[in-house]
Amino acid sequence: MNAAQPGPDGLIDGYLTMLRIREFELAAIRAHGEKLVHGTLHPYIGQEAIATGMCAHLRQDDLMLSTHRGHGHCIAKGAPLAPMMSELFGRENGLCGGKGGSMHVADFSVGMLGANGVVGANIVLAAGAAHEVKRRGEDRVVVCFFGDGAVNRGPFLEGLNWAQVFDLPVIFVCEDNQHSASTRTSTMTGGEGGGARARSIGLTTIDVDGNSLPDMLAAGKEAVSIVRSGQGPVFIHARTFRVTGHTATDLAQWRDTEEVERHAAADPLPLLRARILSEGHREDELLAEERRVRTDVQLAYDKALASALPPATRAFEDVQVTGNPQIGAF
Amino acid sequence: MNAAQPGPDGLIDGYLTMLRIREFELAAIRAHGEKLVHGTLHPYIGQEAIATGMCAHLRQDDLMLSTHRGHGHCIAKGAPLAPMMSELFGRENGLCGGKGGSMHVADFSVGMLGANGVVGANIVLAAGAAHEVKRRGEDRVVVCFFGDGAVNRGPFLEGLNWAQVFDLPVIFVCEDNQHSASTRTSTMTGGEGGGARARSIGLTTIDVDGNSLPDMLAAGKEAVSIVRSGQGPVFIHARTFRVTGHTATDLAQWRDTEEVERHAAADPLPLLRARILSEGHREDELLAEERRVRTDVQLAYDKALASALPPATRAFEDVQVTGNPQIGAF
Amino acid sequence: MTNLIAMTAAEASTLALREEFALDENVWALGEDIGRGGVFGQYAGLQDEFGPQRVVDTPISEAAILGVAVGAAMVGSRPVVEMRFSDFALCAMDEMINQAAKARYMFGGQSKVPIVVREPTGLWRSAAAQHSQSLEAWYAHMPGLIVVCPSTPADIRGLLKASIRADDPVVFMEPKGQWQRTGEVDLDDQEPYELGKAAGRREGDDVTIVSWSTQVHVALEAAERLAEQSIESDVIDLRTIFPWDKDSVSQSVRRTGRLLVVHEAVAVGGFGGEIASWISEHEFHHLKGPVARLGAPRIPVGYAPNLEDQIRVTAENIVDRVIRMINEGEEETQV
Amino acid sequence: MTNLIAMTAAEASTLALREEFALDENVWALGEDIGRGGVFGQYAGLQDEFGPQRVVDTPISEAAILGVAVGAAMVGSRPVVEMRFSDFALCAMDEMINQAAKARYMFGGQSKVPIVVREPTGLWRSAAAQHSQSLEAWYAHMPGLIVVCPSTPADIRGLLKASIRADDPVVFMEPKGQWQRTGEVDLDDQEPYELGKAAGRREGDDVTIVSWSTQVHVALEAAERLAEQSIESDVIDLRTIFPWDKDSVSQSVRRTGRLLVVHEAVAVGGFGGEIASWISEHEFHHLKGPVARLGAPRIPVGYAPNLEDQIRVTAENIVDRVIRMINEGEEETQV
Ligand SMILES: Cc1ncc(C[n+]2csc(CCOP(=O)(O)OP(=O)(O)O)c2C)c(N)n1
Ligand SMILES: Cc1ncc(C[n+]2csc(CCOP(=O)(O)OP(=O)(O)O)c2C)c(N)n1
Ligand SMILES: [Mg+2]
Ligand SMILES: [Mg+2]
Repeated sequence: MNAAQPGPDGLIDGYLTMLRIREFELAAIRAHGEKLVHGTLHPYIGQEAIATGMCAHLRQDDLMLSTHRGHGHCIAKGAPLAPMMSELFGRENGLCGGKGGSMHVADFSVGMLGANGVVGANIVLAAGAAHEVKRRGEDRVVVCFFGDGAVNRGPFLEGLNWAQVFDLPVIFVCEDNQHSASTRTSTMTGGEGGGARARSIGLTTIDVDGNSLPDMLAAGKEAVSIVRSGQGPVFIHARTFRVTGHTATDLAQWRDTEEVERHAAADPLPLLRARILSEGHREDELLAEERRVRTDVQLAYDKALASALPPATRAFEDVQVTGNPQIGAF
Repeated sequence: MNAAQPGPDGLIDGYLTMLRIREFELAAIRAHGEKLVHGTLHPYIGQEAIATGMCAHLRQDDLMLSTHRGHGHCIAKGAPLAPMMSELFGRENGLCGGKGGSMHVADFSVGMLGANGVVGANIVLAAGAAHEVKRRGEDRVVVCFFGDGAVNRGPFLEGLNWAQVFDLPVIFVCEDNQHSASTRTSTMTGGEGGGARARSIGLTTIDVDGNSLPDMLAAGKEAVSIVRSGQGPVFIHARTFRVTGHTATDLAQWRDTEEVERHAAADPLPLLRARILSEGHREDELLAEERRVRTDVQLAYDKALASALPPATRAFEDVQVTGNPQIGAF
Repeated sequence: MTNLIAMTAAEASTLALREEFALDENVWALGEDIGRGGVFGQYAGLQDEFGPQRVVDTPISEAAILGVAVGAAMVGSRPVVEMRFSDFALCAMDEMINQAAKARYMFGGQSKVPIVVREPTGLWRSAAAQHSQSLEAWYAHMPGLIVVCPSTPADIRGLLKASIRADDPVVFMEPKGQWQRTGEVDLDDQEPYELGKAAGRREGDDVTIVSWSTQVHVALEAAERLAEQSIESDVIDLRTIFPWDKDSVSQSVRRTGRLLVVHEAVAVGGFGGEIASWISEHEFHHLKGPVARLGAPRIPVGYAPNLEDQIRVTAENIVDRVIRMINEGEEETQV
Repeated sequence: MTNLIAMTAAEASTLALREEFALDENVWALGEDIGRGGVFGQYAGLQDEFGPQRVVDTPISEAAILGVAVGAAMVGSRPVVEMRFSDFALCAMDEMINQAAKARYMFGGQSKVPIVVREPTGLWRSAAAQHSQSLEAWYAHMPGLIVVCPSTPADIRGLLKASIRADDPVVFMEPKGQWQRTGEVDLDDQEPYELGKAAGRREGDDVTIVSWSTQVHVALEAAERLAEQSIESDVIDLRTIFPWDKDSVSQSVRRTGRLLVVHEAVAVGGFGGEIASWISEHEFHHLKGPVARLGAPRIPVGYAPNLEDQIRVTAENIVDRVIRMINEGEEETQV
């Protein structure tokens, strides 16, 4: 269990992981405004408890597949901040050498098998990773995060059915933030959503308040214990809210301010902080730890900024082994 | 209501439609053996009550989308036998001019919008047809047949969800013959199958014995009355059995003979015939009507056999309006 | 009479839709988030104007979005399908290829599928490998499909209108990097443009440069630079990839004797190969030297801006290639 | 030492799988109905021999079949994916293109996806429009993919083994019409064949005919007939479409001065265009006349046998085209 992976009951470790994610996202958004981060950025702000509570129970050799909104998953799984930030900056020492960026951030060394730019596509890949884990007779667990919008894509059905039929060690975590881009997901979803669908396919399903770290820790613990002991796939429906717009530049002004304010008030970070203090933790200690997190993130930012761009010739590497193009070949 | 579309309560009309389908299939299988029908042929034998009971309640301007196993649907919707048989023979006067064959048989003039060679693909097309019917404010109904194997394909989820979200006038009929090609479908399906999945998406669901014409007539009636009155989509789960192999040449010898025999004994045609006679219908009259059906099918066969192949130049027609290739152009 | 006004490609798109929506009740649009204008503003205001039955927001269900359009087209309407990024159309390939493209043929002409599948295409500010592809060559290879690759606001308007009125499935691929480029559009000319007709963007007798989509603008920049060296380029914007305007290209090549085909898509297996080999075969004796092609290397699109740049065919690349073509020809005659 | 025995393509397939399964536990196969041998018997007996964990029957879920293979490959195995008909791979195009082909690149080399996606391809006794397509050109255009189009039982065995051992995603397209064709296979030569190497099937100095898959056999038939007229053809079976063996083709063309590319796929936008334009560009001065291509017309495949025949490039078509190429050349030199 490394620093980024707090013990199952460690609210403070969890809080600090959540803060790390939050601060990372804020720094990334700032860098996006500064044109240091390119392309499209989907912040994880407000959903930090989900990745944190889930990943707290994972070993480093457990596997995870993520989405377009993947920074939080990546951090919670234990990826180091500086190479992550470098990746967002498109630098040579980024996790993917600058080839992937925000939407394809990955760190295979900690079992983070990639963010994915195609909604729902990671669900079938996760079933595949779990299929292989089981084929090998290993006790690793695979976790697959996706949004409430993904439950309307075909691979949702195909992947869940596959996991159930082959009785695979995979946890599907639907982060129901109630939105998909500029759409209220409920208006586009028949029936009661992901959980009901998962149940109809035969999966064990857990419904949880994704804004509560303690609840998420409990749900994650239950899911991992079911799955690691070979009792088949689990589906977690985690209710949350997308505090920001869809992307770093989206203001999502069409949303009801009352609703946004109500949910902002349910921001998991300050609530958890208050709870931790109310349980007797000393504020000065917490402040010191918070400072450390902020320093880590600032260091990651500074390091990324100071890092070199990849040499242009790198564009011609890692395409394929057989038939890789020569540098400069058209 | 034409000859092929018996009144909702007409068991005799229904029986004769079922017999028409059965005899057509037997003739087609024979012709396939004689190398008059080409490619792959998927017989509908044993499932005749489903198409018949469902289509009995349809108007000619109602619409239907079918599968690789589509002859029965086509006949029940009212397509004439001779042009159908000609299509299977690949003749000029076939329903599709010999271009489609068994897997693409269609008769748009009776609302039969095509068999489909891709499992599950017709589900999203049917949602589209229904979407347009509703957009126009018409009271037409769309029926979409598919097999139990199709419930594991992505378009099943996407099409059903679409129909539910947009509250469309479409009836999905899952013909659960327990097999998909050489696979027992239950071994590949998580949960309780199509019906449970449809319910989880919010659809009204009807479960019915697809081998019983009276039951299918009742289910079809209920579904059409719900859908035509604008109360949204309906899913019918019709239990049946695939008496033959997957194709005309597949012996499916891997199947348990006990099971095959048990289901052959549940063949809907002789059972229905016995019931009709037991209800007082005169056998000599029935025999006369049965002879007429057999004569019709034989006539269709003879006509197809006597028909010309399409001129080869037809291969270059109907590709597209803009950019259609010239005859002989490579 | 003309009434030219400058507008962006996105505005030209909404203009075309507004005009066609007003003319024909059977025209409607469907796609994710188009009610709030679409990713690039290409549907801005249309849902307010025509209502949610004409501008339909959808679930994230690409297979259904395309499949529903096919089914609806078979029942008589003319749906405009928004795929958001051409890359996501890969989630609906069965619907596009096995259903839309083949229905007319398989059913012996009983059916038609007049849909427009809009696929914003190509590079767009570090969008990386899954949001940057140019796959027009795939569709051009597929019987039943028309493929349109417009490069200017006026063409987006005129060709989108034509695509909506066409009785075939049309893949309409707007260059993602060009949505905010402005160009003049003639408000009074409401006629659709003819599909399959190229546009001459510049005249010259030394070399023919054939291109489409974003690369047309790069080719024109290169042509400017070449003109400074007294090399005059005939720049042809193909506009429609299938059917493509063989006559225009042939006529130009007969005059110039040299052809360079340039596109943003990967060169290997790109549609440039079709044009190059067709012209090589049919105009062989008019060619002063081999037909040349420029396109992307056969690599996925990288995220870091300088990696992404390796995909781009630049004006400099074009200038160099043309000069080499001309020099090679000269060497040849000198020998 | 050789130990040649005659076997069908289907038998060669099971032989290759059996050999690779025995060598490497990480090799396994998945697809619909393969436990009972697969549609063409190309998995016959393997589930009995290696068990249902190595030969995995699947739901009808093409997106999952391919996606699961990608995920499993990322975790270290080498899945052989059965798509049944190449047409159904269209139901898994996102998984193939956006996931399998790009993973290595997007993730900066952290990942590899060593899968073999088997796509039985081409015409097969009136299978009609949705079961007959030849889409190799699509994959050849796509960075990250290897594309193999074998024509004989020995190649199916040797190239399937190589594809399984390759560290890239391979699209392996067996010609559907050839499953029952027999050919000699050397049981003792268990080495995989090299990917990217063409095979010379016949030698000649008058014309180079490049082909692959089913059309190789047609080209050889044409070459026989041409030989009767003292025209000697150099027939090259490309075997791998990407990477394709430029050296072999170039060397042959330098000798013959004439190139005809023949494939079953639609000619417009087919991979023949790539070969033709590449050779036209790079061997221009060795060419006695324009490179010619033969392929299917741009029409869907019809059901009636005589309509289906319109897709086929026949030996007669090839003979005619070659004779025309040679006559045109002669006219030229005579003038
Ligand atoms: C197949 C596909 N369709 C559309 C998109 C564009 N898109 C990116 S994120 C997104 C919304 C996803 O919503 P949800 O799954 O709820 O995730 P969230 O953004 O809320 O985290 C959409 C439509 C995509 N990336 N992939
Ligand atoms: C997408 C797709 N995958 C595979 C096939 C091959 N195939 C044709 S029919 C069939 C079985 C279908 O089973 P089911 O849906 O139960 O219909 P049934 O044949 O029992 O009527 C399969 C796998 C196909 N046509 N399309
Ligand atoms: Mg969401
Ligand atoms: Mg079935």
